[in-house]
This record gives sequence, structure tokens and C-alpha cells, in this order.
Amino acid sequence: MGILQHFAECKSLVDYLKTLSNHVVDDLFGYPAACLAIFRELPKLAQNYVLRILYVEQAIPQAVISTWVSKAHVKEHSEAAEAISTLRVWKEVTMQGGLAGWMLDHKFRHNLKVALLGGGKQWTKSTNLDQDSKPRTVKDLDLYALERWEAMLHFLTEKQQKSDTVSKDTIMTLTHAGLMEQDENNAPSITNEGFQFLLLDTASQVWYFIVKYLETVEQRGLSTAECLAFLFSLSFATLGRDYGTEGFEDNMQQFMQHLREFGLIYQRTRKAGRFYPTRLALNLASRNNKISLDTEKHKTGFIVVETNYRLYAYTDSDLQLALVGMFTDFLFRFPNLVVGVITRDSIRQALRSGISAEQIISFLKMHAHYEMIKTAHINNPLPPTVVDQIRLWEMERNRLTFTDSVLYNQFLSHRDYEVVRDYAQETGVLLHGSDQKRTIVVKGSGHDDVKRFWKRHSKNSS
Amino acid sequence: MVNVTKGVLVECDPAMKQFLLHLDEREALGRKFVLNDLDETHLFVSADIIKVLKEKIDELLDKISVPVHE
Amino acid sequence: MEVESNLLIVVIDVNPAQKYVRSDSKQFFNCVDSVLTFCNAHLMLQASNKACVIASHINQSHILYPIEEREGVTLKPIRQVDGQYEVFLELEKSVRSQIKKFVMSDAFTSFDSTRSADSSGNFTTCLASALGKALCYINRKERELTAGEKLNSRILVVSGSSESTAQYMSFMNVFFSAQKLGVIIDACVLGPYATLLSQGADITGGIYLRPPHIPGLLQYLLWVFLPEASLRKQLALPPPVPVDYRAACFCHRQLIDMGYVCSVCLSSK
Amino acid sequence: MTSSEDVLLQMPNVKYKKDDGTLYVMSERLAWIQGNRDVVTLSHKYADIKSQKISPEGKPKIQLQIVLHDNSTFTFHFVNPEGQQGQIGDRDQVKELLIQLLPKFRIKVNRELEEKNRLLMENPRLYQLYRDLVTERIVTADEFWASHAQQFLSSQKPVTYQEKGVSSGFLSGIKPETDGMNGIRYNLSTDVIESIFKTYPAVRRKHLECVPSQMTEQEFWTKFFQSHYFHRDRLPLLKDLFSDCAKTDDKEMRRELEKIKVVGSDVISILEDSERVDMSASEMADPVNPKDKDKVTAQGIYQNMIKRFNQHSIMILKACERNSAKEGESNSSSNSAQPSNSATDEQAMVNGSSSKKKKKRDKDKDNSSTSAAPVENGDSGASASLVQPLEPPEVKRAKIADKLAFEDLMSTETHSYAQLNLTRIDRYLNGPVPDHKTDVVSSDELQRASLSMREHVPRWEGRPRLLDSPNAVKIVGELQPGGALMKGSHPDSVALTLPKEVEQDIRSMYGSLCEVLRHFWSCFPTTTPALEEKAKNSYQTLKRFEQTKITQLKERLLRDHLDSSKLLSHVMSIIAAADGKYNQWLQRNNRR
Repeated sequence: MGILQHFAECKSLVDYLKTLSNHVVDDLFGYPAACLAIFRELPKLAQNYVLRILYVEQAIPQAVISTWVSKAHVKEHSEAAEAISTLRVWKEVTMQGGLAGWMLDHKFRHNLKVALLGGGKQWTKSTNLDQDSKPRTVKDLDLYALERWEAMLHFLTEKQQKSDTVSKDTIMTLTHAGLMEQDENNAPSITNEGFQFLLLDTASQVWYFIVKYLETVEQRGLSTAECLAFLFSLSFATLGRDYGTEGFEDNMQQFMQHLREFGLIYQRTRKAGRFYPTRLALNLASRNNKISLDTEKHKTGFIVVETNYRLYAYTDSDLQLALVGMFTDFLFRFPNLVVGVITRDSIRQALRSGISAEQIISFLKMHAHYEMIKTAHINNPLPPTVVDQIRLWEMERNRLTFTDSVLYNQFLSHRDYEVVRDYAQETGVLLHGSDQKRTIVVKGSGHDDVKRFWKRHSKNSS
Repeated sequence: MVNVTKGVLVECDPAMKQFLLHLDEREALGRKFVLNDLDETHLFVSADIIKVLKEKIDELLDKISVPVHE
Repeated sequence: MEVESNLLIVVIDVNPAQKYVRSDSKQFFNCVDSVLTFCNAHLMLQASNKACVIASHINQSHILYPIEEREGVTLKPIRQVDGQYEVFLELEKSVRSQIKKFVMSDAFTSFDSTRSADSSGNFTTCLASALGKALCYINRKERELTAGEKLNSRILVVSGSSESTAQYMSFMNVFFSAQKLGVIIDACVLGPYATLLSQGADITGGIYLRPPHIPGLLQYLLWVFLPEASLRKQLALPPPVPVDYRAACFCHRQLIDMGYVCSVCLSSK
Repeated sequence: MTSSEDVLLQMPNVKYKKDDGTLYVMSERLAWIQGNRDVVTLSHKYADIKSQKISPEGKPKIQLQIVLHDNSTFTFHFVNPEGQQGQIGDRDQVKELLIQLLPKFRIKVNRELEEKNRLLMENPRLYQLYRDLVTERIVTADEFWASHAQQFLSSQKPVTYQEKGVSSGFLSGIKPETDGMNGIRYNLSTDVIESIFKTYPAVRRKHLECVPSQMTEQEFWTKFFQSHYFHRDRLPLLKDLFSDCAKTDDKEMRRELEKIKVVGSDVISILEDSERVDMSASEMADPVNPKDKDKVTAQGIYQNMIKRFNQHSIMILKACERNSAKEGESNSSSNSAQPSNSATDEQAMVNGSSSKKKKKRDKDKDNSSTSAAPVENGDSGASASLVQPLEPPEVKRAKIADKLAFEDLMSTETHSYAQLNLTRIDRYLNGPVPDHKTDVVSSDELQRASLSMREHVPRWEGRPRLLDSPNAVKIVGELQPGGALMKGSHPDSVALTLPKEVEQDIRSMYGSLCEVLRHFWSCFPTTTPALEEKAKNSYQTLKRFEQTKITQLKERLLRDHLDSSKLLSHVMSIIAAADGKYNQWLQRNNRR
């Protein structure tokens, strides 16, 4: 489950920030928008802590802060404090008298205040921007964003890639992210991870893609922190409003062209002097935000699943049908509706290509039709039988687990057996040990190590 | 002296283990493959049989699964 | 799947009769700024959080933010001027301009003593009607929710007026409606002890606080009123003040411990 | 024979698993030896035997099965060559003997264990103590029962069970069998007999009087079933042995009613009334007038029936009274007056309500009898069809409706509400709040204030510094626990916020600890060597308890709730007190 791991690493902004180096984070604290984004990622209690001491420009003893919560919630307190510490939003200092205290990071405090109260530099020079002669409505922007994003997803799925739809940079990012790989004809083709990527919700897709893209920006001579800060600023912009491009340096202009290609911002022409953020860019970093690009063609809630394992997909988007088709057998197809059935075979096929049951379920959940959400229990619009069955089908595949290993038996004495067993346990390669049979199974990778140990041991004892 | 065998450790539920033992006994895969019967849920089998074994088990599961819809 | 958001409605008392305003009118604007920063802090917590500001004056109350788009009126977008987040700026700017407009308008000073003052000659703020407006607003927002969304609403009253008994019934109606809707009413009182507001806070499960130090209002607000209801349970917050629920005799207006109650109208004697 | 026990019965021709052999019923065990061997093949102590079963009547095989406590069974087949009669005889012999023997052993062995088990089950506290002390091996089980549970056993007030009632259908349950010779046979078990005694106390007395001296058991019961007494509820019969029973019953009933006269009812008079009617009716019926007889009988049957009901009610009440009296006794002996009070209260309530019921029933009876009486008196030649209500059906229906409907539960008409007209509405709206007239602002002042606000408006630009750090720090000081604004807030102690299960654990730990400590302290002053020994022992127990239970709990609290010292401070202090005492005592001992 490659992508799941990758994805878990940068699932949320917090997790992503943890992967960044210290100086990048430090640089980020220099941007109000970044501070705001980081602040929003904190647990609720931690947010309140930060605001409580926003104006207190001195260290506060840790013991004092711990009295702010009632005794029953000590756990929440330590979680909150931990979260703030990991993001380096506050630093531990030793106060007079040796008390351990916490103090907000100076830069962070300053720039959060800027975001809250004003001051500092503006992000874009848009104040004097005149009225756009052809203003874009929110609907136009949605359409544009969808078109761009789908173009890329299509590129992923299509068998014969027409490389004119996406740029070389996009392909590079896709390959870097492990979503595509070069096949024997040196043409890119989708990987297992790519399929799993397709099943994610749009917000996660964008975030994952951007994170992978950011990993490559340093090579292009851009600063990660600057790009991130731009993205954060962008994510706090207002939908349907235009912003001026004046004042951005060339490398940032180039960065914006990339964002334009991904559909995160809209620019009529390269030299238009203004851009519009699209819904894809908004609240980029915040958790549980759902991007709903609800256009005629591409509906967000289009799937109805019944307890008899029938699936109705109200869409005519080829991409969405391709996704649904990954784990469904289609029965009928109408202009705006496809009827399918979820079977053991169809699910197994999906499982075989590396998609997990959880991904299928979350995909169904994510795209559940409005009527299903309305009638069902909150948080679970799908029929429980179907969900359970999909999980069962997955578990059925995992009835056996195979581990390459080496078996040791016929120890001469119990003492010998114990020594080897303990050693294997210590080094973490022990898989199985049976006292009665004096049998040990160790991981194949640990065999050499254990063998050496055993030789040494038998030499010493003999 | 200690006896060292390379192979694959199989972890499964007891029912599955019985099935594997059955396959082994009947030599359904052409030969014996269980090297050591460790406990209720663990078997030690030879490595080169795994691929055939997986197919065989898929076959079994296909046989015993009942379609959930009409 | 469920998206939770918090709606904060702040009712600001703009009555010039408030003691702290009379003594120093600059302090009033400082307090408004504090309240606005507090609203922004609320918006800062979560992208889906919403805020609403209502001004309450003698005989009138107005919603200052958000400004609803009306037909024929195109609002000039407020553009970022510095590092402040656009949404915060918008809230601050629109409330400020609204208050300015209101203070300069004729309606602000047109209180003739016969109509505006209550029987005892007090010029009191119609907080109850402002609260009523807030509840209506909440009700509308609740209805606009789509499936899978949840709105937690609360109201904060910032006032320094001495309250009028003339609004007793309206106050009680508002408090009990709020209780029924599950809306918390917090009271931050900048004047003398407000009996009715303390009762309201007690009824709806809110917090009643009289900051001893008005210039530091922002810190009090951030500390006490910012945490949402679920978080308040975890925090150690100022304890509720003992609320005097004693009723007063209807004819002499004296607090009584024991009395006769009319079974029809529930008035006590 | 290998065992030296007395052989009570030796029964040859018994098959076990198709092998012939001999069954021995001995004083302590049941044994079976195959064929002519001299080894005991099967041997079971009576204590191990739960029950015995016999094959039903009419089966070709005559068998006896014994069931052990572990539910294993052994079946013996009786094969007396004399034929079935002989086999049944053999079997019955064994059966009878076992019936006598088994209960003795059952009581002897299981009594103790069952008693302990029952005690543990009934006392969750004791059970907890047992788990803490015995299962954790702090004390041994014997020690536990000997010392710790002792006062439990004694202070344990005897549990009173509700007496088992008598099934209403028990008499009809006795299925008579025809013996083919124009007669019926009743099979009476002891249960049935007991039930009969319970229902008819007079019969018990009669039984005591007559049975051994005047007639045999069988004769007695034959007479009983034939008697008027038994049948009087159904058919009038001639006088016999039991006729005076009815009279004593009546007397008894009257006495009871006398008791409840206090309630102020005239039940007795009603009873007398009805009886008088009864008497007259029966007197009249006695003469040979077959026509009349029928009618009167019908009347009499109803009356008897009702009388019988009443008597039954009284018996139930008496049974209850007996119980409560017993309870009261035991309660007063254990010096807790309150439960006994409540019990008697309850009793009184039961009495009250049932006596009311009875009254009503009697009244009804009265009605029916009085209404019927004049008819018989007036026209004795009337036919049986005369037994009909005098009132027309409508009136009767109305009467019933009257009894069924409760006025106060019904609201038939809708009330029109009086309109509330307020002459001075403002007074109503102003409501019950005292007017604060402290802050009266004049119109002028107001004007001035608003103008000054206006003046300030143009200056309201930019961003004032709303708060500086020293001020913020000051306010933080006010607001955090212990600050000026937090006065009166009690930082909720850990004890109040503990989860239920932890609280439960601490509670049970306290219970056990106190028990251990109680034993420890009860040894002082150590006047005898036995007490000294006990002191040492109980101190060891205490230490063991501390090391296992308390340390565990402490670690857990520290891990989950960050605080154990406060919660367990008292525990530690009482242990420390015990420690001190013991060390002091040791020192003094050593010096001596």
C-alpha cells in the first residue's frame, strides 16, 4: 500500500510540516498567511492557549498553563501542549527560579498578530487594480478548475497518452510522486499508486499532488517556504475575486504558471496582470474540507448504493465512470446514469490491483448522493451490509500471511534453544518460538545475524 | 546440532491451517510442502510452493463463496 | 462527513448613556475594536466559523456584519491593504464604517424623552430586541444548512447599560427561546450588575462576567468567551456568580422571599 | 469385599452395561460387583450422587439410574428371574433405601460449600473481599472463612424468603384414577397433603385428632374426599366427620373480622345477615321439598363460594402477617427498627386494601342475598327461574357504570377560559424585577455623550494598540485559578472527576483494607500469646496487601490521572498508623 504510507506522511499540514527542515518552518513563520494556516491546524485547546498568551510577551510557567484545564482533562492538555511544541510554535525556556516555561515563538507571535490585526506587507498589489473588464464568476472558475484537474487525471488513466494535454512539469511531478512510471516504450503509464490516488477525494488529491510538487521546487530554484507561503496566502483568498500579479518576481511568476496548469489559479493570459484563485486552492491546508466542484458534468454526490449491492452512478463524466468501474460490474448505461452491481469478483479485481477496501468505501462515502446522506445516519450514508461485505472480501484475501523465514529446530539442549530465542527476540527478528518443540522461526532477513550469533555462542560454550 | 531450514512462515486461522494440512496430505499440489507444523495458527512451508498454493486457495474461496445478490 | 461550524453573534451596546462611554467616549471605540478583534479571533479558529455583529441602541438595533447583498446595491470589494487576512479586514472595516455612519446619523440622537425613556425616565438600550434579532438570524442560518452540516451558535452581549425592567418579559422570552434552541447567551457587562443578563446567562448556560479593568477587555474576551461550549467544559473558567432569582412584588417592586402568586397571570404579591 | 462398611442391602441379578452382577447398598456408598469377581467394579459415595431416577411404569425393562454431581449417569438393570414383579420389587427396595440414605449425605457434604457459595453470591461486598484477599493469596481460604467472614455470617440477617403459595388448581391437579371397580383412587403426595393442610387448616387439626387413633391415613383421606366439607363448595351433602370443620372455619373467620372491626365496617353484621339468610334457607330446604331444594342449593352454592373466597383471603392475610411478624422479630433482634416499621406499614397497607376489597365483596354478596331472600320467603312454590335480579337491566347497567367510572378522572365538558384583561399592561410587562434607579441619565447628559462620541468618530482610524503585555499579564493573573475573578471556583478535585470504574476499584480496595486493618487492631493490647501470634499474622497480611493491591492501584492512578498522592493519602496514612503501632509493639516486645 505504497501511497497510503506516502499519503499518511503528508495527510495533514501538521504531518507535512514535521517532514520539513527546521529552517523552512522558521522561514514560514515569517509569513502571516502561513502562521494563520499553522494556527488553524492546531487542536482546539491549543488554539485557545495560543490566543490566551498572544499578548503576553513573556514566558509562562508550564505549571501555570496546566492549571488552565480542569483536572479531568489532563490528557487533552498534554496533547495540546505537545502539538504546539512539535510545530515549534512555542519554545521551552527556563524561567527565573528554574521553572520550566513556554514562550511563543517571536516571529510566529508577530505574524499571527499581523494576520489578526493588520500591519506588515500585503500579499499582492491589488489595491489599485482596476475593475476586470471580463470578470469571472465563481461558476466559471469551478468549470475551469475542474477542466484542468480532470485533464490531469485523464492523463493518468488514458492508455495512449497524448502528451499535449499536460506539460512536461506535470508529468515530472506525477512520476516523482510515483503515480506514473516509464514503461518499456519510455512512455509514462499509471502505477498502482496512481489508481489509489484516483480514488482519493479531490482535496486530498490536490494536497498530495502539491506536496509532491513542492518537493521538486527546490530543483527549479524556488524556495519551499516562499512557495508554501504563497499557497497559504492563495488558500486564504476570496473566491471570485481577482488579484494583481504585479510585484512578483520571475521565479514566482513561473510558479504561478504551474499552479495555473494544475487549475489552482485562473489567468486569462500569461500577461493578464491579474489572477483568480479557484476552489481547488481555497483552504488547501485545512483538514476535513470538502471541495465541491459542482458542475453539470461532474457531480460530487452522484452515487447511490442499495443494500442489494446495486450501484447507480448519476454522471456522464468518463473519469468518474472509470473510477467506479474499477470495482463495479456495469449492467446498463444511460446518458446520465450508469447502473452497476458490486460483486465479489469486481471487488477482488480492485483489491488485486492494490486498492484497499477502505479506499473503495471512502470513495463511495465521499461521492454518496445527497439523498443518501439525507436519509442515512450521519457519517455513514452507505448501507452497512455492503460496507461490511466489502471489508469481508478484503479480509478473505488476507487469511494467510506469508513471511520468508528460517526455521531452527533440533536444539540439543533447552539452554541453547533459549539463548537463540532470546537473541532473536532482542534483535526483533523472532517470528515464532515453541518451547515444547524447541523450534524457532526468524525472519529471513535476520538469519545471517542469528547464524553468526549461534556460531559464536556454540564456539564459546564448547 | 541445530537443524536450519529455509522456508516461509504461514500465519492463518485454524480452519485454513487444516485445509493446508489436507492439501499436504493428499499431495494435491503434486507433493508435500508442509515442513513443520508449529501450532494452531502457524505452519512452516517450503518457499517454492507459495504461488501454486495461493492459486489453490483462491480456487477454494471461489468455490465456497456464495453470491450476495440475485 | 459532518461539518461543524460555530456561529458567534455579538451584540454591542452603542448607547451613549452607558457610564463608561459617558466618562470617556474614546473608551467606547476601544471596546468596539476589542470586540472586533475578538470576532476575528473566533473566525481564525476554523475556516467554517461564522460571525455576526449587531448594534443595539435606544429603540433600535441593526445588524452591522455581515452586510447582506441587496438588489441594486453593489458592494465595493474590500481589498487587502496589509498583512491582515482579508476576511478579518472585511469584518473590521464594515463594522467600523457602519458604526461611524450610525453615530453620525440623525437616528442616533433623535431620542425624545417621552417616547424613548421608560417610565422611570431611563434611556435604556433595547437589548432584548437585539437578542431577538440574533435568535432570528440563528434560526435562519439553521434552516439554510444542508444535510450533514451542524451549526453551534452562541450570543455574546457586551453592554454597560443599566437595564430596564420594562423589558422584563421580552428578556425572559428571549432567554427561554434561546434555551430551547440550545443557544448560549454570554454576558460581558461593563457597567453595574445586570440582574437580567446574569439570569439569562444562567438559564442558557452561558458565562456572566464583569471585567474589572475595561481597557483590557480584549484579554478577558479571548480568555473567557472564545472557547466554544464543548471546550469550556475542559477549561477552568470563572465560576458562575450566584444569581438572584428572587421575584419582586408587582406593586411595590421589592424583592420578596415569599409571596402570593396569581394563578392566572403568575404575578406575585 | 474390600471395604469394611456395613452392607445394608445386597441385590443380586442386577445388570450394568449388559454384565450381570450384584448391587450393594452400603452405609456410605453404592457399589456394584460384576459376576463373581471380588473387585468392586463401580463404587460411588452417596455424597457424589445427585439424584436417582427409575424407569417409568409399564416399561419392559426395570431400571434404576443414578445421576452424579458431574451429571454422569449410571444405569442398573434389574433382571430378577422371578419376572417383572420380582424385578420391580428389587428395584423398589433399592430405591426406598436410597431415598432414605441420599438426603443425609447430601446435607452433610454440600451444606457447607453451598452455604459459602450462597453467602458470596448474596453479598457482593464479601465476594469482593474474598477476591481481594483469597484470590490474591493474601490470606488462605480457610483463614478467610474462619476470621474474616465470621462476622459476616453472624451479622448476616437471616434471609426471609417469600413463602411458597399453593397453586389454585392443586385439587383439580390430583387426577383420580378409576380402578375399574366402580370406585376412584386418588394418589396423594406429601406435597398435595401439605397443600390441603395449608388451604384447610381445620383439616389439619382433624387429621391430628383422628389419624393415628381413630382411623388410618387412607380412611381419613377417603372420608375427606367424600366429605361434605370438601364438596360443600360444590354440592351439599350429608353431615359427617368434617362438618364441624366448616363451623370452626366460620368461627375463625368471624374472629378475624372482629379484629379488623376497627376499620369501622359492618362486615360482621353483613356476615351475620347473610348467615341468617343462609340458615333460614337451609332450614327451609331440609324438609322434603325436592323442588325447593334445587333452588336453595343454587343459592347456597354461591354463598358458600363467596364464603370460601373470603376465607381464602383471610388465610393469605394471615400468612402475610406471620411472615411480617417473623421479620419484625428478627429485625428487632438485630437492632434495626426502621425496616421493621416499614414492613409493618406495608403490612398495614396490604391489610387495609384487602379488607376494603373484602368489604365490597361482602356488600355485593349482601345485595344479592337480600334481594333473593324475599322471593324465597314470599313464594316458596316459585320455580327455579325465579332466581333473577329484581332490577331492570338498565338500572343495573347504570349501577355498574356508576361503579366503574370515576368522576374525578373524567373531564367531559370543556371549560371556557376567562379572558385576562390587564388594566395596566406595563405593570405586567415590567415584571418582578426591582428597578435600578442608581444610574439615571438625564436627556441633556445623553445628548452631551452622544455628541462627544461623534466628535471622536473622525479620529477613529488606524489600529490602536488594544493591549500591552503588562496589562495582559495582570489580567491573566486575575483569570487563572486562584486569581481575583476565579474566587469561589473550587478546582475540581481529582476525586470528583474519576471515572466510575476507578472509583469502584478504590472503594473495594478500601473495603478490603479496612477489613485487614480491623483484624490487625483487634489484636491489641496483646494479652495472650495467641493474640500476639495473630497480630504478627495480620501484620504480614497487611504488608502483603499493601505490596500487591495498593501498589498496583497507585501505579495505575499515577499513570492515568497524574495524581495518586491525594487520592490515596488517607490510605497511606492509615497504613502508616498501623506500621507505627506494630513497630512500637515489636520494640517493646524485644525489650522485654
